Amino acid sequence: GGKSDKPLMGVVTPAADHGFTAESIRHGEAQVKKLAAEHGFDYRYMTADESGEQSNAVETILGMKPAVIVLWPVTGDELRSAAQSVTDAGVPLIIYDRFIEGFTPTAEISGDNVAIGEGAGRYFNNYFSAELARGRVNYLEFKGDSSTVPMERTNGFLSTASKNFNMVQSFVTNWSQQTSMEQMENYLNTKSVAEIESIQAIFTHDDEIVFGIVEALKNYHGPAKINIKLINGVSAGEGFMALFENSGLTGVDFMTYTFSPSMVRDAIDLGYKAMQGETLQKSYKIPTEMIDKTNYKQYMQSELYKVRYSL
Amino acid sequence: MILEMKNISKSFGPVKALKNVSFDVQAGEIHGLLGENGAGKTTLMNVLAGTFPQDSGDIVIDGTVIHGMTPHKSNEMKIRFIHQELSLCNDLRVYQNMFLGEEFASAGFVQKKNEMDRAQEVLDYMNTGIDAGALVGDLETAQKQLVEIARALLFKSEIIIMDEPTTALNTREIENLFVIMRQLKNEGVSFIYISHKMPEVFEICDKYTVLRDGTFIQSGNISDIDEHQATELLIGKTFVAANLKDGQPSPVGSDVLLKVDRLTGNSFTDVSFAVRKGEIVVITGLQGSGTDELATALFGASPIKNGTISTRQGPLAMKNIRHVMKSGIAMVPRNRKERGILPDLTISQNNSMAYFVAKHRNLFISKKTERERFARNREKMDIKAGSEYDPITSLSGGNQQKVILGKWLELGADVYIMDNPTQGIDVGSKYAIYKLINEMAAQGKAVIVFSTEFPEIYQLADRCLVMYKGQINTVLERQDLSEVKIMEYSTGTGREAQ
Amino acid sequence: MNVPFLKNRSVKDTWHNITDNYSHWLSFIILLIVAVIVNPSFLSWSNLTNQFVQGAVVGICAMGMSLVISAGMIDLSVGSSVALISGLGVTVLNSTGSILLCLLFCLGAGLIVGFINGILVTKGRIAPFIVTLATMSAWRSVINQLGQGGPFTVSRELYAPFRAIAAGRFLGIPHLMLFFIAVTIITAVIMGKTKFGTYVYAIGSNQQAARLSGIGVDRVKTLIFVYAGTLYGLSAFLLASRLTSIQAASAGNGYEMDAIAAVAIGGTSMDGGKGKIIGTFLGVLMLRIISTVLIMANVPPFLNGLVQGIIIIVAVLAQNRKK
Amino acid sequence: MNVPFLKNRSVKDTWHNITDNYSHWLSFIILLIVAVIVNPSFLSWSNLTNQFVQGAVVGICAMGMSLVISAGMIDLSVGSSVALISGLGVTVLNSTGSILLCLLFCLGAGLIVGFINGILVTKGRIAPFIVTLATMSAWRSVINQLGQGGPFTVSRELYAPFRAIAAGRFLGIPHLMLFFIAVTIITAVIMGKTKFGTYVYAIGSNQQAARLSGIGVDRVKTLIFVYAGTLYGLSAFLLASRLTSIQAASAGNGYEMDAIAAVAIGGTSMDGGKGKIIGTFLGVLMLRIISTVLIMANVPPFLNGLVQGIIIIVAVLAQNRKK
Ligand SMILES: Nc1ncnc2c1ncn2[C@@H]1O[C@H](COP(=O)(O)OP(=O)(O)OP(=O)(O)O)[C@@H](O)[C@H]1O
Ligand SMILES: Nc1ncnc2c1ncn2[C@@H]1O[C@H](COP(=O)(O)OP(=O)(O)OP(=O)(O)O)[C@@H](O)[C@H]1O
Ligand SMILES: [Mg+2]
Ligand SMILES: [Mg+2]
Repeated sequence: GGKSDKPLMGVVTPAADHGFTAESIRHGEAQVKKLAAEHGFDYRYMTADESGEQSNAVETILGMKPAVIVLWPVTGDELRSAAQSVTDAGVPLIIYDRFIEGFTPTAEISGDNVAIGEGAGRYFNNYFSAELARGRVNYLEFKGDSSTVPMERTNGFLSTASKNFNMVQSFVTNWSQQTSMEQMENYLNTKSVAEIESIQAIFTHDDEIVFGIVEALKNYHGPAKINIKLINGVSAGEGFMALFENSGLTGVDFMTYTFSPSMVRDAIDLGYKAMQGETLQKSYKIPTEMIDKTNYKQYMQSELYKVRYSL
Repeated sequence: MILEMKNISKSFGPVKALKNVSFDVQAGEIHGLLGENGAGKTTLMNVLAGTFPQDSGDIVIDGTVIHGMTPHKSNEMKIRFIHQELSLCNDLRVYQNMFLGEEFASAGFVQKKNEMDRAQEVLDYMNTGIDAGALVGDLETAQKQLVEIARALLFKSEIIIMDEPTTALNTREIENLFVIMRQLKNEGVSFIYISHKMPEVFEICDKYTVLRDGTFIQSGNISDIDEHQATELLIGKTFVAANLKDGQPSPVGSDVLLKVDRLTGNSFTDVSFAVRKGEIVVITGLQGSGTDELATALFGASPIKNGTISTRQGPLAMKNIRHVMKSGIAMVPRNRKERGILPDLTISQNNSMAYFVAKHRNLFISKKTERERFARNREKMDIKAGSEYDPITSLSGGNQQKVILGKWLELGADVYIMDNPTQGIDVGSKYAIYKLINEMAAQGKAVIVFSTEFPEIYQLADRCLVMYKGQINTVLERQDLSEVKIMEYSTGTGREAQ
Repeated sequence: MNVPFLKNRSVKDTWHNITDNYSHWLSFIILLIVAVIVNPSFLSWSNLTNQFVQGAVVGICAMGMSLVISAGMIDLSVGSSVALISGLGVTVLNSTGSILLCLLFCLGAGLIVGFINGILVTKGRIAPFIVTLATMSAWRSVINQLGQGGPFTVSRELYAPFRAIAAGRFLGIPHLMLFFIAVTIITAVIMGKTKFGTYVYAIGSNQQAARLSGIGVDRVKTLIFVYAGTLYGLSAFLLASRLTSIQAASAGNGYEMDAIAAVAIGGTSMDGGKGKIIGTFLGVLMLRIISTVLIMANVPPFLNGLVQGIIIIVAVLAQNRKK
Repeated sequence: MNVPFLKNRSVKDTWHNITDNYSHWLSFIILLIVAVIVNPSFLSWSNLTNQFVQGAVVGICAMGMSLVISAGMIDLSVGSSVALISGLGVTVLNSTGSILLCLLFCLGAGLIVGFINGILVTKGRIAPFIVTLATMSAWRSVINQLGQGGPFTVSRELYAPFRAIAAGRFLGIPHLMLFFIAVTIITAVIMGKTKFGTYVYAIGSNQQAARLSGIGVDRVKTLIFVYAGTLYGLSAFLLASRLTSIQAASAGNGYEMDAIAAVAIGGTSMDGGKGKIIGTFLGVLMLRIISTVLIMANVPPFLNGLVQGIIIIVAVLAQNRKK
């Protein structure tokens, strides 16, 4: 096809490497497609799993003279140079989910990862108030990976959680359910009964990680009594709702924060607004909500949940 | 089986390797296929065995035309092909190689014991002393060649093609082979025998066919011609062979260029000898006598447990091969395919490699110099090649060997170790190469030749060391050389008695 | 005088023979000792079986990879193939309600996936590296497209019986362990006792010689990929049962590297021609033991990779006897 | 009668010669045509230079990989080495404030990283696959540990001049393009015009024969890794300048596969012994063109991988002339 005269929106996101990114891509594409059809503009949607490649995609789209670019960086700072090329070219730039320190795009929009961590810390304090009063509470940490988002969640957690929480061991799961499952299985099969029984909570960065841990706990046939009382996730997806219904484990509570893949739609909407020449705020935070056994049924009736599973 | 090949043509790109060649073999005959290097012998046999298809012409077996020959099909038709270049799987055992493609199997399961027994039976029948369970990669070159031959004898065949089967073999092993060939011939098996060793051809063959430059020249009974006539037929001009050493003043000087003192390796012990300026020393022995490893050890390519090798500058540190080369020693290795050629590289690159390693000083390679370097060797040894930028694998076996020789001649070393240097080289060129080696000696170089071929030994040797079980059994001076003596000493005469 | 010398020799030869043929056992045992030192409870039955359970899914793929590598080829499409097949397998399971059909589907799909690799390599004359790089990329893309980012989750009614396949035990032995051992034995028999196995090694050792011996090289190569693909199918089935939910984007990620690493650490040469199935088996377990030791020793998570790298090098160095 | 026949023949031969020696050009041109059809503005100067800019960082690594593969080896540590060196390089830059020192550090670090691979391969007698698998894992781990999850970001004062290295132009030509072309030319000269280059091919072709020709096989192999490592260092330097911030966990992810793919698509045999530097150069550009075409044609994101896989297969099939 030749060149069209329609304005162009470029969207660049991470590639699908785990559930959250994959579902987000689907929402992002659906939204941009819908808006493009409704309002008669053209769009390019590109995913890449690494910053160099994302920079390439940004530059390629920039070469097509877009009216706006919506960028979800793999990691914020690494895209600074590419982002600067966009603003240097006078193209409005919406940045989603990550920040580029010291760089001001047209608008930023993100879920609030620090808030999620802080909220989890408070929830943990509350949940274990009795135990904390008595002494230390041991927990295991299962990280997503070593990028900024999980770091923000952990740092948020540490900033609010009681100093009596004692992290016994930390794992890097690369967001993989299978990895977290194997790590938990190994832990359960190699640690002493006393060690295993001392663990009361598990702090994680994602629902999928929780699924693996739950499977591992179900597979455990050893002599230790499992004293884990609370496991948290982030995302609040369908699978986690099923855990509230019936996790197959007794005496374990779950908690998660909404962090919907459909949030990327908001970023695309902002992109459209920028295309229309509307002035935007510099920064938008998409509120997140704590979900546990007390409110999950309500949540499943909410608009947020419905949009998430509308595709 | 009666085989006729009619008007076969085959080209490789611009090279016409075969032009309308016709050739036939009757049942129970041993048919010598003669020709210079690059005449098209191997190509003709490759067509027969289905390695690649002919461009035109027919293969007719017992009156029926065979279309679309493949290696598998030719195997099924009881045609066996012993390839000129070793083609064994080094990672497999001897018996597995022998049965490859035609296993004794039921429901896909290999009957290992049956195979081992049968393979061992053939190996023993041939008097090889090879264990059917050994890993082929651990065998010496001569043993590998014997395995290739044994492989052809495993099943009842009707035609056995032997493309230079004896290049690495000793007289005794060749005699063994001939005994077996004669027996099989009496049972109606036919052979196509390709060799550049005229005495062998005249000993074993009934018929001959001569090819020259891809064309058919002549066919007939071997009894109707003699060696000299045959040689002239295949080179297409008159040929005067004389003994190169007779009547020549000996150039042997008194300076010792290479001194080997109580050298011990994995398969040889306490080997001591010295080679003087202008001297050609031949070392010979049966497979298993340690000659294979001695050759590489002299060059720093096999581990030495004990002993020293010295040049005029004193004992060599044997740090690495390059240092040995820089000390003025060159080595033409045996087993061209495995140790000699760099198959993905061009003729020119192969030809220059040794020079690069030991002598090249400039930052860049000059195409012009490399071209001249090859032109020199091509002229010296009459190498049949198209462009020097063709891959070396496009050459016939003998021509590849000449390139390898040329590669080492370019080094201008003081001491030459030549391990089976004329493997696969045709009669005319061999003579030229013997002349070359004698000239090198006359120019003051020291030459050590590892050889098992008596005529070659006789053309070259000032002295001959005969190895037996890893030790020097005897040293024969030129005047004492005879085939019988060499054979006696290499089979242990004078040793077992002690 | 000769006799002691000879005796000496034969002792030395035997030792050489052992270190040569059983070198993978050597590094395996060293690792095992390290593991036990780090934590004596490593040797508990529950932990030992757990090593097999965790190794099974990748381990079954590694058996297929052994053939591929022994023939001098490579397969990068493992992880994507597993993701594709298990995602589709869950769909088949949910829609038919039959575990048997799901299993048959997985095996059949694996066979087809392998066949496609094989045909492209043999008929297309494209290097296995490129072919499987392309199919790696293609299958991941297909399953992502089909899943549209969402997971493939086993429906609630089928959850318990389907999960029991991977989670269950037979006479106290986990099913996954049995599957893994069975596949190992079958593969070892194929490679050690059949014509086909010999051909695989022959092709890896000297393809031209194999061809000249009348072996249908293309056919054998295709069969190798088909066998490997079928094992990926089995592996996909077991993975689905183990996770009961397959995330298209990440399932099976990195399996090819794990499988190749297991084969290589098990002493199979990457150049083809030689390889021991039992070596691959031990290689899979060694990788598992390394992971377990990292957890037992509470190595800081960011340093896991460094320690893992060092252990791999040391384990392989231990195999390389001095020449 | 003979003359027209001969003419015919030589035309055929010439054609064979072309398709044989220039087959990588063939698929390159086909791809270019596809790109132009998808979007005629592909041929604009800005877009063309952009292909080089985008290919440069991986492309420079691919030049090193060309040598490694031509010698019959492999290097999986590319991405992690780049991440390690560029992370540390940024630290050096920030603490010294000198771009030159940063460059020298990157080159030196690359040299050392390559040397470690080389020594382990040659003195340790470990297969390159395993060695570089281990170093891949180790370097990533080291830089993660040093960064503790955070990025290495160029300090504010140095940002503008440092970014200008990768972002700048000289006479209208982007610096990255110049770097890429320069490294290609140097590598092509080394491989085509020096004895070292000949040694590399010789080792890849027949290691035993190479050794018996006096080539110091271990020494050459080590040098190959050192050369490759130094190029990874250069590449890391340019990446740091291009991104101005290095995320330890993800920087350089997958570069090894891209580099290997470029080499393979460029017509270098994975078995070693042959290879054309210009082929790798075109291979890098082909991968770029494929990505660009995917964007231009607005292929649905989940289907990118499928389309990419198919294009790779077709491009390589186009190279394989019928025999
Ligand atoms: N694969 C090939 N590609 C190109 N040319 C080839 C190829 N194989 C053989 N030739 C050419 O065909 C001609 C015949 O070669 P062939 O190998 O049949 O000779 P030969 O009679 O067996 O010689 P020798 O005695 O040296 O083995 C030679 O000119 C050779 O260069
Ligand atoms: N054995 C070898 N294999 C490959 N390359 C080599 C070898 N030896 C040297 N080179 C390369 O060629 C260059 C030139 O070598 P040169 O002949 O000058 O070395 P040299 O000074 O004789 O070496 P040495 O001091 O080790 O004897 C060396 O610096 C090295 O880069
Ligand atoms: Mg021949
Ligand atoms: Mg020097």
